[in-house]
Amino acid sequence: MAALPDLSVDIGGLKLKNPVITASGTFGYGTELTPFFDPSLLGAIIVKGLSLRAMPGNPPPRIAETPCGLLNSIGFANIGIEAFIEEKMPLLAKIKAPIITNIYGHTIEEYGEMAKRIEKVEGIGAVEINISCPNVEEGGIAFGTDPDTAAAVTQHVVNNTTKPVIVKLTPNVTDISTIAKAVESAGAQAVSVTNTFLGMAVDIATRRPKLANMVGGLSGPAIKPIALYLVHKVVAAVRIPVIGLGGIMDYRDALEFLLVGARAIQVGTANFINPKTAIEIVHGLTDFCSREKVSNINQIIGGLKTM
Amino acid sequence: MAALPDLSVDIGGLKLKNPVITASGTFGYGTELTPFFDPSLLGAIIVKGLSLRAMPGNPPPRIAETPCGLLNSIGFANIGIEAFIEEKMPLLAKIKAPIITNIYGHTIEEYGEMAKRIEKVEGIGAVEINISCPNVEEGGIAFGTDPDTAAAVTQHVVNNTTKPVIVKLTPNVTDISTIAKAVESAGAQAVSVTNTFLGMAVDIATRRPKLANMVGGLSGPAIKPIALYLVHKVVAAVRIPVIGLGGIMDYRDALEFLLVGARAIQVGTANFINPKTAIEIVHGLTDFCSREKVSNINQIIGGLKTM
Amino acid sequence: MVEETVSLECNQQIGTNIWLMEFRSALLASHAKPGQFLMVHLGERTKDPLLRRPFSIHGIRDGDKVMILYNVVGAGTSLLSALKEHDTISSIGPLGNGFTLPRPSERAVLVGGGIGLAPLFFLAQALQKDHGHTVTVFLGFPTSQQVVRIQQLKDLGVNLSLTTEDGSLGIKGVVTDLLHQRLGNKGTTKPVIYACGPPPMLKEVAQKATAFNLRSYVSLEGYMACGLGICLGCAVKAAHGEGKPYYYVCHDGPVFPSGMIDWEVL
Amino acid sequence: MVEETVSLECNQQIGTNIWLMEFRSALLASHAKPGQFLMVHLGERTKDPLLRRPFSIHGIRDGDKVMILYNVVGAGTSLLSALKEHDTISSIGPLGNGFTLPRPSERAVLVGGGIGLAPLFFLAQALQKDHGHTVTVFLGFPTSQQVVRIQQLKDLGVNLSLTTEDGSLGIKGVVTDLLHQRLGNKGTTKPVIYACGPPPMLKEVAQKATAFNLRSYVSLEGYMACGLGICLGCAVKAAHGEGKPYYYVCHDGPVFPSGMIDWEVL
Ligand SMILES: Cc1cc2nc3c(=O)[nH]c(=O)nc-3n(C[C@H](O)[C@H](O)[C@H](O)COP(=O)(O)OP(=O)(O)OC[C@H]3O[C@@H](n4cnc5c(N)ncnc54)[C@H](O)[C@@H]3O)c2cc1C
Ligand SMILES: Cc1cc2nc3c(=O)[nH]c(=O)nc-3n(C[C@H](O)[C@H](O)[C@H](O)COP(=O)(O)OP(=O)(O)OC[C@H]3O[C@@H](n4cnc5c(N)ncnc54)[C@H](O)[C@@H]3O)c2cc1C
Ligand SMILES: Cc1cc2nc3c(=O)[nH]c(=O)nc-3n(C[C@H](O)[C@H](O)[C@H](O)COP(=O)(O)O)c2cc1C
Ligand SMILES: Cc1cc2nc3c(=O)[nH]c(=O)nc-3n(C[C@H](O)[C@H](O)[C@H](O)COP(=O)(O)O)c2cc1C
Ligand code: FES
Ligand code: FES
Repeated sequence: MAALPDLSVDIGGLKLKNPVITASGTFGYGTELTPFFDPSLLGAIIVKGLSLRAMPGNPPPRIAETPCGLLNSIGFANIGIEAFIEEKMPLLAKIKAPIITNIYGHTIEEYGEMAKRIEKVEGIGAVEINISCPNVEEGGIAFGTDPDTAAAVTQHVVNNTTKPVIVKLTPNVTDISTIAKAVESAGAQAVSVTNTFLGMAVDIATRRPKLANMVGGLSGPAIKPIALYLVHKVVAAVRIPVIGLGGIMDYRDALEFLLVGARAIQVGTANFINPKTAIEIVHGLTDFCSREKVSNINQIIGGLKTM
Repeated sequence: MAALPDLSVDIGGLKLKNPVITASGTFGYGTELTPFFDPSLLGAIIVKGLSLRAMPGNPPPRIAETPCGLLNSIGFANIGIEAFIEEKMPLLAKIKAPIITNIYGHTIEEYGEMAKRIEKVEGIGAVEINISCPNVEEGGIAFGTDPDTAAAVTQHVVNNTTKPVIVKLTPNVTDISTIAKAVESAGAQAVSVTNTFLGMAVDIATRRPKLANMVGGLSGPAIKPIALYLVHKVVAAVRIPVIGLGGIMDYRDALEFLLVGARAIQVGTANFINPKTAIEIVHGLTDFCSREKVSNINQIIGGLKTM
Repeated sequence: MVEETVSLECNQQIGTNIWLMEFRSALLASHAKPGQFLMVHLGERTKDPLLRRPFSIHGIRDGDKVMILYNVVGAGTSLLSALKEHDTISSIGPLGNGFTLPRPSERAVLVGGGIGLAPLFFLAQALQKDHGHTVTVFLGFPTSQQVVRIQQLKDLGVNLSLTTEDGSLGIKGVVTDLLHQRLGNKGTTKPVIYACGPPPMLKEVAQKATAFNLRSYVSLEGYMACGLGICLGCAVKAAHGEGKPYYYVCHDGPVFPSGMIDWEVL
Repeated sequence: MVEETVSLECNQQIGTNIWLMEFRSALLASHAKPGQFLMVHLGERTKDPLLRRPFSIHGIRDGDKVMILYNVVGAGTSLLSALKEHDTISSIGPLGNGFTLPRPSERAVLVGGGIGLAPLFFLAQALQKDHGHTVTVFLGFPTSQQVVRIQQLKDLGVNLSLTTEDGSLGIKGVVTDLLHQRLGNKGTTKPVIYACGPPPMLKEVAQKATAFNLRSYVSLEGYMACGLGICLGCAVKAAHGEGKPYYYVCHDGPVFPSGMIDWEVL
């Protein structure tokens, strides 16, 4: 029997046994889907976005379906970083895959504060900074649309942790390359591309927005072609690894992102529809590599033929 | 029998008998779909985008399907403004709905040149300026992402025509309001929101982009929630009428755009799937207004309830 | 909670826009509790509609046949209604908490509005068969064409009363009228109320329960992306003093003691 | 060209991934020409896949039954294959130009690769029934499981030869081998060639036609959004000297004299 293909990748010093990561806000606090598969088999797990203090989230309706897409305005409902460390980490620490915390601050200082608290926690492999959440009034997306602010947030987090720092970019900008370069210069070890697109939907029967918050973030297969283009663009702009996401539903979608140069991928909305998506992508990539005689996944990454 | 609801709207001085317009590049040169319905019944018809000289378009494949979406890189294949005026206008002039030409220039001067030629042509009700075509190397989208350039193009066209000038905006920007305000100040009588989103797709079997041009423009239902949000945003930013489009497939989708404040809507990709879409939307809006006892469509426009 | 691919034994229209689906699942039949629900996938061949759809378990038949009673209201349920015998679907369940059954001494009054009948049938099955309770069922429908599953309910041996809004069958009115009347009857013992239906109906039930100081359980709907507690989409506002701002229908419900919910904003 | 909603009379698997669909349309049966195609909608219940799918008219049966022969290759054809008898679909057609029939004195050689057989059957029907031509049909398939519709072709009275790449049926090899052999036969009169199949096969046919100075017509595929000439998606590069850079498969084709196409880039 031929040896299994090597799927391991390196994200800014963080070693993943495979390039499949669960996206923040779509995998709960990491252990909810264990009835379906063992999360230790994944490359990494990014938990629900955390803020310094617990946040209640937005009033319902918080979600609306659109063609091949999902609008959400969860509004960063979370238990807060302290409760997370105390209540959730003990269980998560048992998972044999790196845990990545996704953090969101109302101010630059809050980001730094959170990085500091996480710094001491064992089992947390990296920090993903969310400067692109469309669902909160202050901060969030505003930090992500301006290169200088994005760099400042990044720098502040980098100064407060020794863990690899991943910056999650917003797609709602004219030129994502500029933002990507700015956070690279500020010390980010990787970028995640992309967070959700601003969107809305209207219920014509009631003549009201379908989301109580009016505006939400669009995710799911609908956004895949745009996300893929943005990943392609950022890969060309920076040297740090790019983690691709947006509408990935199966290993074929994952391969599209890897081919354009994503070093790893995240599975978001798909977890809701098929909770086994992430593990099935791991298996699908393994089978694909075996079939195509690819011994190492790095031979696929960036392997798009363009001539 | 109750009187039929009044669906007529006014777009910067151009009177439309109803708010349903066919989008540029998706309705040919205006007469191809007459086997399916009489185009005179529509609010207006926007013809295939025209350039000063004929353009061959991009090599195939030019289209690729994505989840609920269509990527195209037609590359502005068109017969050129002169051939259009000579060969197509005589037939088009018989249609009892305003014809709107969609023009695209490689330089600011070319836009002005085209506006001049159109100025004298009877039957052309307005000019839509495309500063947002993602499928050509020069000009196109570059004009649409910078407020000053967008304003300069607009001004130049306005100076060269007495017909209403509609500027078609690109969604690929951080803040579409700024661009909308800039073209409003430069004299645009209306804006169309939105053109396609930059996107790509990869064929994992060949490891090549699915489009020969690599990057294309995404249209169809997938983009509807984003387009709707952008329309909402632009409506809040400018006083001139906003024409909404992006993924409209039926009268319900059209109503969503009207409710957020679009004065009229355009039907694009849907024409390919159901060539009768535009006329069915006219009928659907008529029935809706009758059912809901709305005597004038202007009572619907901007009627979103938000409290 | 498991994901199963099941093959349809039957999928039939039984009323105006109302369908009954049946498939075999030994696991659900033996483990599911009344009030629990399933997340049903709409088929592998399309990504639109994208999300699974939540449906209550309507009942168990012939040992291992699971029933879903559903209203065709949009694209998802329309796709479901097009499925034929032997077509397969993926279902995740059983999910949620289910109804808290009454104590042996207590009487149960089940109040259903329209498709709200769905989980109540299963509850009636459990109460009659396994526990021998005296069960009263009040059902309300807009019109007689939507009145379904009545004979099957009667066969369970429950006391059944019906309303239709247009008076085309049963008593003319809404189902809460029946509840009001029943609670007005001085003589009878205090029942536990179990309700499922549109929010305004549930709100009225909740108010009645408070007014008469009764225990009452309501089964709520909510927009769900996952049904698994991971998206935080299905929030409902908790009543003041509950110590948390929101409950999550899929995880904390779908059945709630009516006092837990803030009815002002529902 | 009309849009019709038709009800399926039959939709059956007849080979590995190959299905035959049949519906009644008096209009298509009386107006369609061999080589023309239809744009088939995949159903009102979903928007994914989004676009209609182009299919050649495979033939006409029993007066007014229209046949489509199709390969299940992706999401769209998979959805089609799930349709059952009496399900309805919307079809737009007939579209495109169709094959130019040979003059009465001419012999026709039809060359089909795999599912390229689809339009050739209709052509053979027309040539045999309406015109009494001598028709030779060469078909090539990867393997015997994909060889379909052979008896029906034979029943038309054509001269039929088969290849399979693995030699599991007919002659081992590819279909252009048969053409090569036939053209090598000095004695016979020059035929007109009609071909449909994968691009490399068509390219070889085109080269043979040039080499032997024969008229040849190829039916091309292309990615189509509309099939109606309005999207300009289905471009194929025109041969040098054609006076235009691109032809459009739906509007100028799908059948082209092979000399019109730039085979270098196909
Ligand atoms: C726990 C739970 C159990 C349920 N059990 C049943 C059942 O047994 N039988 C049954 O027929 N239905 C049940 N429902 C409702 C059912 O899930 C929806 O009717 C269905 O998802 C609609 O899908 P659709 O695509 O056909 O409609 P859509 O096109 O999604 O929507 C059509 C209309 O229904 C409304 N709607 C859709 N989903 C919901 C929702 N989750 N909550 C409130 N309004 C909604 C929409 O706003 C819209 O007006 C249940 C819902 C929940 C949350
Ligand atoms: C004029 C014309 C006539 C046709 N007649 C027939 C016919 O009679 N029988 C038949 O089986 N097929 C025919 N086809 C091809 C058929 O349209 C495609 O196979 C079908 O659209 C695939 O849809 P899908 O969603 O299943 O596959 P997709 O998921 O869309 O694609 C699956 C694979 O097929 C390729 N593909 C899809 N569409 C095309 C296309 N238009 N051209 C080239 N490659 C494509 C894709 O690149 C992909 O590799 C015809 C095409 C044209 C243009
Ligand atoms: C319900 C929901 C909640 C989300 N919460 C977060 C979050 O807390 N932090 C974050 O960075 N991204 C969040 N996201 C964005 C996802 O992580 C991801 O970037 C996005 O959904 C695109 O990927 P997808 O199309 O695969 O879902 C959320 C997305 C959804 C749908
Ligand atoms: C095949 C195709 C060709 C197009 N050509 C043009 C064009 O020439 N000029 C233009 O301004 N927009 C063009 N567009 C964009 C559409 O007019 C429209 O803005 C876009 O498709 C979004 O609307 P939709 O989702 O309804 O299609 C084209 C779109 C498609 C799909
Ligand atoms: S539906 Fe996702 S948390 Fe309840
Ligand atoms: S498919 Fe649209 S022009 Fe040919």
